[in-house]
Amino acid sequence: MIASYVFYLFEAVAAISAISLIFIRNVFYGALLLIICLLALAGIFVLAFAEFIAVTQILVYAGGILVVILFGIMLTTKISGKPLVVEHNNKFSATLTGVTFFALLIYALSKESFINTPSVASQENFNNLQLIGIGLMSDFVLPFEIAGVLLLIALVGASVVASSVKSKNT
Amino acid sequence: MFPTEHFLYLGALLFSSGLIVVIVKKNMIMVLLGIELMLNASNLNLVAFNQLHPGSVAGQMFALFVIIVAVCEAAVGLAIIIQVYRYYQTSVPDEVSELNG
Amino acid sequence: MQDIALSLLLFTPLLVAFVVLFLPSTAATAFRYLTLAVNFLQVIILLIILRAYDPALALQFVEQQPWITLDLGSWGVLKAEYFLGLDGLSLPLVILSVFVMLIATISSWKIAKNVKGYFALLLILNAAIIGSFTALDFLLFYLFFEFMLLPMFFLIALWGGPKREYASIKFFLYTLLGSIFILIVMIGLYTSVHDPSVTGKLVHSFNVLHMSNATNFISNSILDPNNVWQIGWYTARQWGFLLLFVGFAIKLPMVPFHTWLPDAHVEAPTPISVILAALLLKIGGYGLLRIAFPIFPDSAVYFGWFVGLMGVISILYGGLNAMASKDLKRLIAYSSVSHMGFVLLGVASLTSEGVAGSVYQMFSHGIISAMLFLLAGVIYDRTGNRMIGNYSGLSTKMPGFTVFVLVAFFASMGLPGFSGFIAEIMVFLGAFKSNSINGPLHESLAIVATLGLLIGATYYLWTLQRMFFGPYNLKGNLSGAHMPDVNQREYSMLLPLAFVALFFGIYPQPMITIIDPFAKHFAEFVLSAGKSLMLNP
Amino acid sequence: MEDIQSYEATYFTTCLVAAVALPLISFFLSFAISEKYSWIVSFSAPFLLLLSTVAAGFVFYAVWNHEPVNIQWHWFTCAGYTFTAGVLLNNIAALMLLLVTFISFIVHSYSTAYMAGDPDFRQYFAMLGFFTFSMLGIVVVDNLLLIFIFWELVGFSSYMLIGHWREKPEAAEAAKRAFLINRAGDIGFLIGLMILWANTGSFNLTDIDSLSGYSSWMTAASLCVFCGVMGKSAQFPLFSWLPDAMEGPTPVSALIHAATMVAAGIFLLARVYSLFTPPALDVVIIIGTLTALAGALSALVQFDLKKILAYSTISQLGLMVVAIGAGAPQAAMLHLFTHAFFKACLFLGAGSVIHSLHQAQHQSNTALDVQDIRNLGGLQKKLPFTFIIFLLSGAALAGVPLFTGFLSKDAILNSLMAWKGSDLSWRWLIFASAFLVSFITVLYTFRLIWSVFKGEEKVTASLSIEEPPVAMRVPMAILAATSCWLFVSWNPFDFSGWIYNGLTSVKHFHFTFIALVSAAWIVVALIVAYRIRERSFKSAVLLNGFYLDRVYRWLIESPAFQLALFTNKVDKKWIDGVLHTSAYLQLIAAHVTGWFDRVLVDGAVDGAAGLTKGIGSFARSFQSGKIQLYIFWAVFTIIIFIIWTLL
Amino acid sequence: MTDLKEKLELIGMSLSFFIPELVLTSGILLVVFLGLIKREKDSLLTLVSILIFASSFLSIALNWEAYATPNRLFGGLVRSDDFSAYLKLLFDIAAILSAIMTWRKTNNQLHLSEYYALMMAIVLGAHILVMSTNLIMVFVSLELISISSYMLAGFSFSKRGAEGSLKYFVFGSVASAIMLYGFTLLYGFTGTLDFSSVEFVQQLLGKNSIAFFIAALMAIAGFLYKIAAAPMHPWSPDVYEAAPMPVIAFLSVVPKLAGVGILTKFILAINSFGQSTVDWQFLLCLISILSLTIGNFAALWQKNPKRLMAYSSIAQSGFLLVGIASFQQQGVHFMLFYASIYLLMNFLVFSYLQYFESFGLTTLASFSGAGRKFPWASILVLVGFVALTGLPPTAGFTAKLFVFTSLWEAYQVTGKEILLWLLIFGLINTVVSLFYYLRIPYYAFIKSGESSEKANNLTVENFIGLTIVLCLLLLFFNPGLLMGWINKINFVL
Repeated sequence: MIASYVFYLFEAVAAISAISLIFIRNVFYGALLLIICLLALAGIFVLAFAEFIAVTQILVYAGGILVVILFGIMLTTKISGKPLVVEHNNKFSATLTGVTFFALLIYALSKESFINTPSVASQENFNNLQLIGIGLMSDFVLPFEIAGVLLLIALVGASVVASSVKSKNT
Repeated sequence: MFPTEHFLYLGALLFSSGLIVVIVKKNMIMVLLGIELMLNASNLNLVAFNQLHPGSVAGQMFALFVIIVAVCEAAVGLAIIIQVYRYYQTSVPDEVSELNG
Repeated sequence: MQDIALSLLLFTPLLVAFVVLFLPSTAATAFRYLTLAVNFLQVIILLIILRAYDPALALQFVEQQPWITLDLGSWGVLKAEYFLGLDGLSLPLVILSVFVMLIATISSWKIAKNVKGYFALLLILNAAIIGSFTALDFLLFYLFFEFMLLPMFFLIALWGGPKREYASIKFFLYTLLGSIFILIVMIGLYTSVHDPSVTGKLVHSFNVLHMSNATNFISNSILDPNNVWQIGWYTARQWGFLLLFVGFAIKLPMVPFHTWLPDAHVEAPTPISVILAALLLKIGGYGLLRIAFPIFPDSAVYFGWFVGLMGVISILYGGLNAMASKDLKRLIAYSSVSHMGFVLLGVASLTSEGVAGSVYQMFSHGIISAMLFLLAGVIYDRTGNRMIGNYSGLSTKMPGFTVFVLVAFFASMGLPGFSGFIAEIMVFLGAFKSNSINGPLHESLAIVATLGLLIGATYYLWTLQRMFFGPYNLKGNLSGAHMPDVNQREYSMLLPLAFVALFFGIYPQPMITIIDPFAKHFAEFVLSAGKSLMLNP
Repeated sequence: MEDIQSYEATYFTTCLVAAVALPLISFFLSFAISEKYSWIVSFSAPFLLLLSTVAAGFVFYAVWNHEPVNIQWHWFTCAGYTFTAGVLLNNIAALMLLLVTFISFIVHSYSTAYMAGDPDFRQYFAMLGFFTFSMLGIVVVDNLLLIFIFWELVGFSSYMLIGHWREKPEAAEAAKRAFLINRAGDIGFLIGLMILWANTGSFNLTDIDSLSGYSSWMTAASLCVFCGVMGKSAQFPLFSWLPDAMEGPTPVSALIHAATMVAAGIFLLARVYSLFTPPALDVVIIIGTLTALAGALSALVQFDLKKILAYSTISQLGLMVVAIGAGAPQAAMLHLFTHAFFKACLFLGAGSVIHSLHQAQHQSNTALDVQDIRNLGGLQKKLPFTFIIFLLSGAALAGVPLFTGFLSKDAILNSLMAWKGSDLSWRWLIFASAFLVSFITVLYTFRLIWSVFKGEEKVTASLSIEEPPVAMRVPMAILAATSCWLFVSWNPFDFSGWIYNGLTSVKHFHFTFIALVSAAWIVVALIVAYRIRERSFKSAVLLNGFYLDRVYRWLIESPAFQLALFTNKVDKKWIDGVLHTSAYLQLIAAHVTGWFDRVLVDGAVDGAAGLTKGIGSFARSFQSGKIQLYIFWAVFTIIIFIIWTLL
Repeated sequence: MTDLKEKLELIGMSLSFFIPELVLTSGILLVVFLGLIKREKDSLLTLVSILIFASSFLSIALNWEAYATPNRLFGGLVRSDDFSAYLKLLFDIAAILSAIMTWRKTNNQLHLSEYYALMMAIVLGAHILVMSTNLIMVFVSLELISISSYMLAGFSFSKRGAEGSLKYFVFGSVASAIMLYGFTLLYGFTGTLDFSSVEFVQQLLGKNSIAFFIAALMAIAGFLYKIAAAPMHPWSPDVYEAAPMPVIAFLSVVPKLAGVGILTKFILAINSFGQSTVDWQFLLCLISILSLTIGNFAALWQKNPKRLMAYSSIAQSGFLLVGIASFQQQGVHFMLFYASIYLLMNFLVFSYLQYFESFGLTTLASFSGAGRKFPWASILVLVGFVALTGLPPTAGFTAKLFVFTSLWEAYQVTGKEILLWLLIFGLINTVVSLFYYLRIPYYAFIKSGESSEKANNLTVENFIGLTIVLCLLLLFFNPGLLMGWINKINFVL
């Protein structure tokens, strides 16, 4: 019972933060809103028996990406006391697409019915963590390796791109 | 457990708002945030659907890889943004439009 | 010799073209003489062919080698052949091509700019033209058909007049559009036609002869005569015919697809307009006779009246336009439109007179229009101006030239004694007779078409009156231009043409013996097959 | 026996070929001979024509009143039908053959003097030879297709000869008009051929003769052929070219536009007479009558010496056509025969007048229009010989008894008499008008001769004029001699002489009183003519030949030309316009997408390209370079896809 | 835990089919390492990477049979079959050619080692993408391609280069996010990530739900972005204009063909053997008509050869899709043929564009009179453009003939009007494309520029160009050489 309150609370938080991200005009606040949203999602993950994902979410996103993003903000904005304000453009087209798309998705999904057979109990006696661990090493080793390559390439490339000297511009 | 639809609706919301953010914001960092939002919508779906298949972790696994990829994207994206900023002295996407026609 | 004659005819120019490409571009005269040599060689080969040619037989000098054989798995086998042959339709046109190409080379003698490229292109064009007149495999024909475009494009665009770029692009656009229509039908045809000679497996053949035989169509394929595949207003076969018709009519050219012709002619250098008028236009007529009509006889009978009507319209419309045009070359170009209208009329009549007439018309128009353009070129060489209004009384200064002009003009307006007359009279007879043998045309078409003769006479005589009679003077900025009479080189081009036009006007038998069997067979086949197929569904 | 026959055959053939081919040879010769030896032509051409005349004489002797000769050579085979080139010589053809060669010879020899010193001397004779050749072709050949061919060829040579003096713009104009009007007629002829081909599948005259029964297509065909005749022998309403054709040299007028070519129509009618059905014949006779009257009336008011003769020719041709329509081709042929001689003679006479006056002018360089009879008069003293010539041939033209003209006209009147039937009908009108025509004929002939030779001299008084050289006088004399009645038949009041009987097999009807009446009629006419000799009739309508030229210009030429201009506009504006409309679309698209200047700068190679570029600019207008808009468009399209599928 | 052992053994066994990929992976490391130790030896790096690509090529080509037989590897995440093997060969050839182009670049490529590393990563991603049968694999390998391409696009290290890669990045990430969302939904509906598996298809059989359509469409959108087909095309012109010439040549072939390959597999899966209630054929026809139109018509205006080629490549993807749209085995074969020819034509043109660029011919107008100055180059590039237009006697014509034949056959089978329209439309587009394809030759031959001295004809470009041209001609006169091989490929889902 409590769980459901918590679940819907998380949902509400995520939804609100996501929507307010649209209207927020300050990059810092935007980043913070995203963090809130992600944390709420992590909570939802936990409630959906995906603890590992939840943890990764918190660690990688909140800890990783957001820090990087904040660095990005620092680097791409002149730090001068006043908060840097973000203008909006293409408001009409954005709302048009976004709202229509949302409506379509809701309409379509509402027509779907997903059998919710498995009971809480059946979920309990699985150890997701173990399954994931084995999976990464057996079934999903290939994507795992590719992901490794991907990370390597991203690292190498990003370093080159970011460090490319400005004198070379034409 | 909670009805899958409720996960999905939230996912749809996140996705759409992410899309709006991408289109609307006049700051590339914000655009990046929007993209992250969209990716997370997918994650939510994956996790939600994975509930329906106890014993298989395919969905969660997928979510895991999504997160990894998201990290790479964010890193590369920021690198590119910074590079652009070096040349253009701006982080407003519209002002970066020398290439057109 | 028998079995490689056509290949020789076809590949000699190609080979020499490559030789020319690899020679240093300083050897200008060498190119000229090489090309001339090729032409003479072709003449010799042609003479040998003519000695061996037997009008009684249908198809001769056949060369049939497998070219592309491709297994398409579930769709059977795609089979295209290197398939050449001569019959009563192609031989006259081949003769024409060889002859006119020789003339064109002579008249290109004075080309000074980038001689190497010019003659290389000329040789390639030569090969392509011969090829498209002899190919009996649709893919091969299409290859040559397309292969003419680029050389022509560059010949006009590089050695042409002031507006050459516009003209060349227009030419290219139109012709490519036409060839696209043809391509669509070609795809449809080869997918729905199988090669009867191969049993057991399904072989899609490009062979035009197979396509012309209704029994070779795979049953229930889109273009199968026994299968009504309705698309919009017409059946697929009728659409196919229409597409082919338009594709070739653009080349012919038929009103309203003709506007590329005047521009191309006006801008092209003299030898190129000669080739354009004498040979390229004929490929349109050739395509109709070789491909469109035999393959879709039912649609041909169904749309025959329409084809005839368009022919008549072209005759009158072209004539009227010629009457109104102030530029000599433009006038001649429009007269070509008018004359090619006769070809349409004759073909549509589906009588052996009419068909023979239209083939004969193609030949004679080839000769006469070549002559006309050469004459226009003579003037252009002298003054660099083609405006009729700027000249008068030339006959006093250039009597020899005037004689040729008289010959050419009267030949072109169908004066008896010149080949044009024989052609036109036969077309008229056929067109008028068509209805009585329940062919597609109504008598009135033939009667209306006769007005074309009057119009033709009008604009030619008027031009004579304006340019050649009356007191001599040159208006505009040309006053005081030096106007010498025709020189040796020009004589050497004009005399043979005049002679040929005269000879085949007085004694058509040699040509007719070649054409007649084809015409007879064609008319009977298309009419009967068409009627029977139309009854089927 | 056979060998004799075969010998005769070959002999005959050679004569025939010689007769026809020699003029052609003269044509080639005159071309081949170089400028500075042109004097040779003045001997070679008449000599060759003489030979051909002699050969024609032999042929005539062999054919006249014998079985018709029909020799055929294979020409070409097409569509299973063998087109033969053959000759069909019966009496008509033989007579015509002789006539043409003879008069052509006369004119040749006359021209040697008349055209002396002309820069295009050789070409003149060449074309004269060519004309003779093609005329002979018409005469001898045995099928309509070949007739049509030579028919066109005489048209061509007449074009060349009318336009002989190229520097004269009027000459060029007249030549063009003559050819075009003839062509118009010939198109009718051509259609006739088509009808014939579609129905009988043959052009042979013999096949046509064997036709029986009156079917509608025969009427159509015969009327179409008659169109050709109307063009060639200047019938109403296509006669306006003949007076203009007088721009040509006078001998040419004598040969082509009086004696032979214009008569070819009559000959053709006689040749294919059996094709004509009664309704067709009625049309023919009406046209003929109109022509005869119109020609006669116009001749009455002309001032130009040659034009008078031209119009008189028209009216005489009209009479012949009337005879054909009345079912008496033989009468028509008879008149053709006689008319050929005296009209040629008249022309040559006129030529000699003009020639001598020109000579005189050249000595004392005064400029006057020597053809205008208002300037002439009283030349009898200075040109007595010419006067005699005029008198004789004029009498023949007027149909004075004891002259050939009287007899041939009498034959026509007789045929009309028989044709009109006993009870009153419109046919009586035709009959009467024939008399009227012969009356007017007298008037204008008298007026012509009187105003040229009688009265007192006007402007010419000062000039010293002498007769033309012998080379011109002898031919005139010969022709004048032939206007004596004996030439036609021994009895001056019975036309059924050797020719007439040779031309018809039917027992000839002859009303003697017609001869007497017409004789009296002529006398009356002469008296009247004398009384009104000083009066000159004025009528603009008649003077300009009923303004037919203008009618053509209004009804045909200018509309045709407007049409031509219109089509030209269509070509430029619309058909290319279909391509170029796109140019506008392109502009619009350019405005819409704000790429105006680039469109113009870039300069569409073509309208179609322009259109494509119009679309292109539209497509590219999404390529604004703003990445967020890219995304918007992409997603938006996807949404459209989805909604499309939803609906 | 026994099954785990089996799994590991299976994985070990699968590695034997992974030699090319392993080669590439190790190649990446090697190149990066080389880059670390010595910076100057550019030619050495080029040589090494060419060798790596070549060895990957050879390892497939030499034991073709092994790769040709279908084989589910790594527990069914990927399947190596001849379809994918053939495409892999194309990727490697393209990589080799672009490496040569890079070597021919006059102004030296900066950061060469990373450059080649990225290139290899893309090839690796492409290899795996065309093999993969699992949505995870698709996503990951696609991202590998994308992310590497973002960076590679910016490797001109110029202002515009940065902009190009930014646009590429933003558009690409959004596109892949959309695709990913679609994947997740598909996963939800079918309960499996293996889209080639039976249950996947079974779940979709006769599934008439809009959600499914949306999901599939979103997934396809991601592939379309890789193919640069409408409506996911707008990034390509800007990116192409900014990127260095070899990179364009590379990007216009490898990711495109990879995308086409995976799209073929995917669409046939969701079409579930025609049982699907959605008319995917119609959709494909629509997309390809759109791409043809946008590509061809927009190209007409371009003044910059690179942009022109970008639009042309959009149109070309339209033609590639035509082959798929027929939904027939043979159609796929023809698509492969077209892809091979496209590779040749594209590299012919691009290598010459780079060659001309090195002489400062960067706008169409600047090509005036090039025909006099570089006669050979101009003639050869003319052939390339003629081939792209699809005129005989070049294999470009044969390829078009083939794809349209498949279209006709499809029309004959299904009788869908849209196919006929696509046929007519595509062919008419050929005429339109003529306008811009012939523009460079038009300037080169017809416009007369300042007549300068003839350039040297004996260049590597001319050699390669001549070879490619000969191939194009040869394949026109005897397409059996290639088609015979392709026809052996039996495409199974």
